Amino acid sequence: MKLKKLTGSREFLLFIIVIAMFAIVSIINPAFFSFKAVTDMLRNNAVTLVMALGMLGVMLVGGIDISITSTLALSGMAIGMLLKYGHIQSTLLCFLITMGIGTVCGALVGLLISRAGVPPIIASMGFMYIYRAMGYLISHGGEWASAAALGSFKNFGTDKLLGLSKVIWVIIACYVIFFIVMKWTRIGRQVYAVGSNAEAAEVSGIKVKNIKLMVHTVMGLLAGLAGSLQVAVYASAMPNMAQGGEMDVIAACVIGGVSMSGGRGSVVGALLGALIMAMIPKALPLLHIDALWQNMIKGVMILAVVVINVILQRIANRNALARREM
Amino acid sequence: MPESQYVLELKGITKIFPGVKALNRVQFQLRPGEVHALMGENGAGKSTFIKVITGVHKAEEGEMYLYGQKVDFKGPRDAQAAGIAAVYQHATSYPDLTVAENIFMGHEIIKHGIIQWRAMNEEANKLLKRMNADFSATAEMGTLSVAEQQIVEIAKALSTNAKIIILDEPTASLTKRESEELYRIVDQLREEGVSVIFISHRFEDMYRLASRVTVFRDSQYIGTYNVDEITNADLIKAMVGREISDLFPKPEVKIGKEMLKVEGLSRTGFFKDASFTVHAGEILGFTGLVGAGRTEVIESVCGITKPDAGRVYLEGKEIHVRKPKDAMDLGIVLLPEDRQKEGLLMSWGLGRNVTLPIMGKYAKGGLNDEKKEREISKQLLEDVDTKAVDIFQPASSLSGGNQQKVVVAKALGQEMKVVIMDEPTKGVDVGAKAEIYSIMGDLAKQGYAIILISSEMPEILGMADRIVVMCNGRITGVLDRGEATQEKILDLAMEKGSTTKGGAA
Amino acid sequence: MAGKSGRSINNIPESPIKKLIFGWEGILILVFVGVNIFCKWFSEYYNMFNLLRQMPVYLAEVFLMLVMAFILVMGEIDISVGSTVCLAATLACIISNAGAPFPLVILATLAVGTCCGLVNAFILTRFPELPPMIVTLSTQIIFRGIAEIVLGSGGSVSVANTAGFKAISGKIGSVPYILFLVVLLAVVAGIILGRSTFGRKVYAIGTNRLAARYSGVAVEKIRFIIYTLMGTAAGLCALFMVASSYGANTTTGTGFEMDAIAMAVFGGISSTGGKGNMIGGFISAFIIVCLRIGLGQRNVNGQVILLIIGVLLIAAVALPNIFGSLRKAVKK
Amino acid sequence: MKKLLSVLLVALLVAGLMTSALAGTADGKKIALVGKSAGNAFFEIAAAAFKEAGEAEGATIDVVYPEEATADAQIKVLDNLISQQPDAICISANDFNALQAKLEEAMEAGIKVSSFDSAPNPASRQVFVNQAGTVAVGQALIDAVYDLAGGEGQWAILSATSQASNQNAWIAAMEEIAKDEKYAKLELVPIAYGDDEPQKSTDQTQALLDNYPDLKVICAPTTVGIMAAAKLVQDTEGCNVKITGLGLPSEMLEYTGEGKSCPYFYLWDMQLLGKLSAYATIALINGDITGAEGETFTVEGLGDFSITKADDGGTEIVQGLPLQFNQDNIEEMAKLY
Repeated sequence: MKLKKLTGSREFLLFIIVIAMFAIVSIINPAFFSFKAVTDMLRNNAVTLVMALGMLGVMLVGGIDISITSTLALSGMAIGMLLKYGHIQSTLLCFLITMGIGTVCGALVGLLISRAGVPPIIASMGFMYIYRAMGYLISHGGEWASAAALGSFKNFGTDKLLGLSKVIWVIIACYVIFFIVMKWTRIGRQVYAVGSNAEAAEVSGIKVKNIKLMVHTVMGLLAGLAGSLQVAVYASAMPNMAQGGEMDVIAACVIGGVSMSGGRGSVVGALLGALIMAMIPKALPLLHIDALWQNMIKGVMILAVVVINVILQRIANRNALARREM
Repeated sequence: MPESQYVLELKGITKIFPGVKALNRVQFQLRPGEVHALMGENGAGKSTFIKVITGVHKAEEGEMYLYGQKVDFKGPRDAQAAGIAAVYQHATSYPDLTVAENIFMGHEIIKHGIIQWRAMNEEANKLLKRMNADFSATAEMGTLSVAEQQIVEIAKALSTNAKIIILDEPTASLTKRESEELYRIVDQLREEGVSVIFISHRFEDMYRLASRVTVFRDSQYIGTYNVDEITNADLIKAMVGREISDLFPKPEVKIGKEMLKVEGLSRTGFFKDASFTVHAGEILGFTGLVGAGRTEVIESVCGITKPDAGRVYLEGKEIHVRKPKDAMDLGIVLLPEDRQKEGLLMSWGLGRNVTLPIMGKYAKGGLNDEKKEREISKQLLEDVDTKAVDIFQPASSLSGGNQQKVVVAKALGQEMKVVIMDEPTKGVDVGAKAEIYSIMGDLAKQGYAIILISSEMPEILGMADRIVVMCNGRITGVLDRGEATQEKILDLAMEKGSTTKGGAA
Repeated sequence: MAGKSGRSINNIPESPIKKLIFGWEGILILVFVGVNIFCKWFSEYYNMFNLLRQMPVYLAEVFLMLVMAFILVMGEIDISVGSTVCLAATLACIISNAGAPFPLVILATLAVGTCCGLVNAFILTRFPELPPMIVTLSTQIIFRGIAEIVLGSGGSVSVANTAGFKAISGKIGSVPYILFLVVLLAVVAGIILGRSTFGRKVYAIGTNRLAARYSGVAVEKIRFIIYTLMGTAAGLCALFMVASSYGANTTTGTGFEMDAIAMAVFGGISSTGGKGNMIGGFISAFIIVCLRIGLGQRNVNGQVILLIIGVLLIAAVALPNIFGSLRKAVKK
Repeated sequence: MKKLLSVLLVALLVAGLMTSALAGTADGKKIALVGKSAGNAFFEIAAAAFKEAGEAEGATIDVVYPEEATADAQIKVLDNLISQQPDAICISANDFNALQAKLEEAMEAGIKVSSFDSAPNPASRQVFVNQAGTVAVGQALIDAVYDLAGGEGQWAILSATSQASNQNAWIAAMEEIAKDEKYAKLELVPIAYGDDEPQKSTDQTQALLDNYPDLKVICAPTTVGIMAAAKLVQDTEGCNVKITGLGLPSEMLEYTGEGKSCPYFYLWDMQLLGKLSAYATIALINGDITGAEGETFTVEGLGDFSITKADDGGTEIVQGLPLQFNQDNIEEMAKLY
């Protein structure tokens, strides 16, 4: 019974896809089948992986946030400039600053959505412009902070702890915390409750507005964290970094089975979705597909995944109906 | 302070919504271990009152005493903590979560901040067993039937160890047999010393369960009566403010030619091999347990869903209905079951609601003739005697009964041959019910063929010329008005395997 | 069976002009006037001549807003339009360079856009359970992806024979053709949305899709038509984009979907569906265009202009809600 | 709370409106310098030098950036500039052909059009200040590849976007030169595009390393690309691929020198480029030059420059040869730019 439930789940299907993609790519190019290749991939996609968690929370309450990469750029640029002009040196402080800025940015979006009743797409679109512009403004209209300016902070991107990159430890920590919070704590279940039926949640004493504010604030926090990771991993901060990356994050969640209308989705799903998104650009060049074709194939794959999912769901429904006794 | 004889007492409660006084100095007393019915027409303020008790709304005036102590709830959590639990009219479930989670939402079993899933599932299964439910606590809520969800809601109330449980129209979407199950559970609760407040439109519920009844009308308190001392007529008078002499004005109509004929209609998983006919001037009743497939058959006839097999004839000619519009063009008009979700656009003005299906008929070159639209909608709304100020007010501002009248008006505007009414009196107060029956009778007199889908036995017996009974996706019998009795219908509705499976799908 | 009580229900509407003035449109007109006064004060170059000269590049995006309004009223969204513009513009250049006569180029460009719209329309109506956001997100990547493949490693193409494109960017006096076209199409779109039975059905879909379907509205047919037209509008936009640069490249049309959505939403067309009208969208489009030109003429940083638009957008949606709840609080 | 929010919004709006650089009234010559996009450190350096040189000559310089690094956005900027009627526009183009209509309109309106860094097509400009001859850059880069690869083996190009006109010109030049007998043993694998984004550039470099285990050299003629590639290779243990290309010394400081991933790379004197462009533009305004082939003009302290025919058929002023940055000079140069 339990096994059947597991194999029938969306996550299991995604897991198979991830394994299959990994296997195919590894067969064609054995170089990919290595610990290093996998950790490199994770490190290079740290930003998407981390933000997918925040987006999971936002989408679970039926929202969406397209301002995240602007938040990332603003917070990343802030520490970039602070480091460049020697105001700070501490790596920990950098992380705290980006997360602080991110939290404020996210909270503003959340306030607008939960308190002023602005639709999430519109609120986050407005802030997408605003935060990006603020990123430019604090960079004195477009300065970069490059490797040399970042001092010891950039070592965070390359340092290892117990044989694993620190960046990957951050990802693991985020996923473990989220997994526990979403599955085993009241607040996590309240997020699901709000997404599943906001009206009912209100009646059973859940402060729906606060939950919405919270998920956006957490989203901001993670976007800020991603700002630190982006600057550390690529050892550079520029005001236009990660522009358009929010769509990758949303796509990762959707592929991972997070419903856009709320209530459905899991941390494992978000992880697998983000991994698939990470593997597509990784796999295509390995398969010797011309760089020009990458975007189209990526789009077709996203579309295929969602369409196939709908078709499978329909078949499952039909079979369930056919089994019904009459 | 002397020990109060009431577990719950409310005095002089006034609740104001923008522009409306929803409650005007109402009072209420609940004795320990009693089942107390709360009755009144739709819009009388019952639901608002319940929400004041449970802390969802805050009253502008008035006091509330719990076991003689004055209380002031800041929110639903306070009420919950004080041992008050409510089961609301519209199921307040989380379709994406499991049964156990639905039951324990807000008071999960938690140790060191971690939810104890195993303990919660066990506890939930115990509660479900207590109510004879045959589904597991790990089932997903969205996959359960309405009746099963209702059981979960009650389990949820029980799980808080509530001393006062409020049931807001619990039987509205339940079949007779499921209602019986509910009565049993409520009896059990009373024996356990729980006080129950019970809101219902069904007199049957009240007689069967309650010892006292409180009536509200037009946001005001009318009175509290002992159930065995008040007559039916007096109670109706208290609720409506007037007497209703004839609830079922079934006119004598000469049955005409065959209008609609359905042959072997099937849709996998919903119904199989449905065949029936309806004639001009005839009211054909459709009944059965919830989930028996009544609505589904009709929806396939109307093009809402696609049947897998079968033929449909209108006035002898085979028709192929692919979408709702096809059915409407042919004169088959459906008044859907769920007014708020399917019948009306709640934020739209009444006029526009009424003309939505017909505006193409008087449009000029694709453009709306708004003047004509206003005239037509005014006429239609007045025809069904809608209580409304103007045709621009939103449908959401009307009471349930008046909303249903707007749905009827919307149908009347169309060129009808066959009218299908799916639970037209669900959640409608007594006064409006009578008006809807009278309209139904008028339509039959005018020679329309009418299909009436209903779970309410008196309604079906009172209005239908013939009664089609469905069970588990199949038509199990057709009874003539003369031969039909409550027992015969129940026999047919619970044939075969359905007695073992709770509520079917 | 006339009403037994003989109760009469009022059916005389409020004056539409009063509604317009005291509604959101009235505020928008004030804002429009205000923005123009501000721009005049802010920029010494802000005058009718320069305004008309600079307008065409922005006006191309207004075509998108006209159909996007329908999509938003339905409570849906299409974020693939920018990419559709890119693909249509690219193919327009290639077709033109292949020696096709200009009328054929126009038709072909519109056809390419329409085809892209058809793809969206087909997927969305065939699988109505899919959210438009995610479908159009994937087609956004796909359409631009195709354009990238077609453009090859150079990444851009320019038209050899510019005569036709020069012609459509012509003027009558100092008024560019495109302004006439925008106004004409806006009137047509406004009448369809506001006055026709089709438009009424679009509102019905946006208000309550299920009830609309039960009321005989062919929901999927209407969605199909609108998403297809969205593609056609993108084709039209592409044509004028090519006319402004005599070419296309892989970045043509980036962010146009957001611009179009911003214009519509600022104009009071709610992205949650069922609300707003074309008049609001049209005025707000011109507010944004005037503001951009006025600020741009004094070399205000492009990012700052986007920041201001972001603030305006949020304010336009949030302030009415905030005032509404304040008013409620005061009443209490 | 809500009040606070609305006050905040209004304050933001007002602040936004005030941040425009209120340029002084144009008594002297007015020149607008149009960049590819804001946030390009490479361009900032040249722009600063341009501004300094121009202002020293009594001209007013407005540096203007489009909202995005696209031709469409530059067209809007040009529209604004035409309204302002400056004496000259100096532009670094996002697209070779796309600006033709607008720049022609500007020239018809009497505005001189010069360009630098990345040229619009010949019909859209009067003169182009070329940082270094395209062929010279191509030659320097291919020689670097030849040197670092040891004369034979696979090499790759990591470019910016596929439509960047200067990138494509250099790549074309390299490919042309590589046809020579001398470079016959070098094998170029398909070109990768990093879109000037760190993540994509890193991914693309990784893919190159994975796909071509025998790869010896990656040449990235773009600042973001070379930085991402150099970082990745340097962080990858046991990777012997060498990086070269075009980059900014301040950004490459960490990766340049012996034992690091990038032994040496090239760039030109960005400050000189800005300065020369300013003088050329002023010369255009003054009528000292018209942009015709064969004209010469003198810049005090820099010497004489002549206008020559460019590869694209237009005219250009070639600034000089590319500079090499290596172990010896990187520290010092990084302080400059």
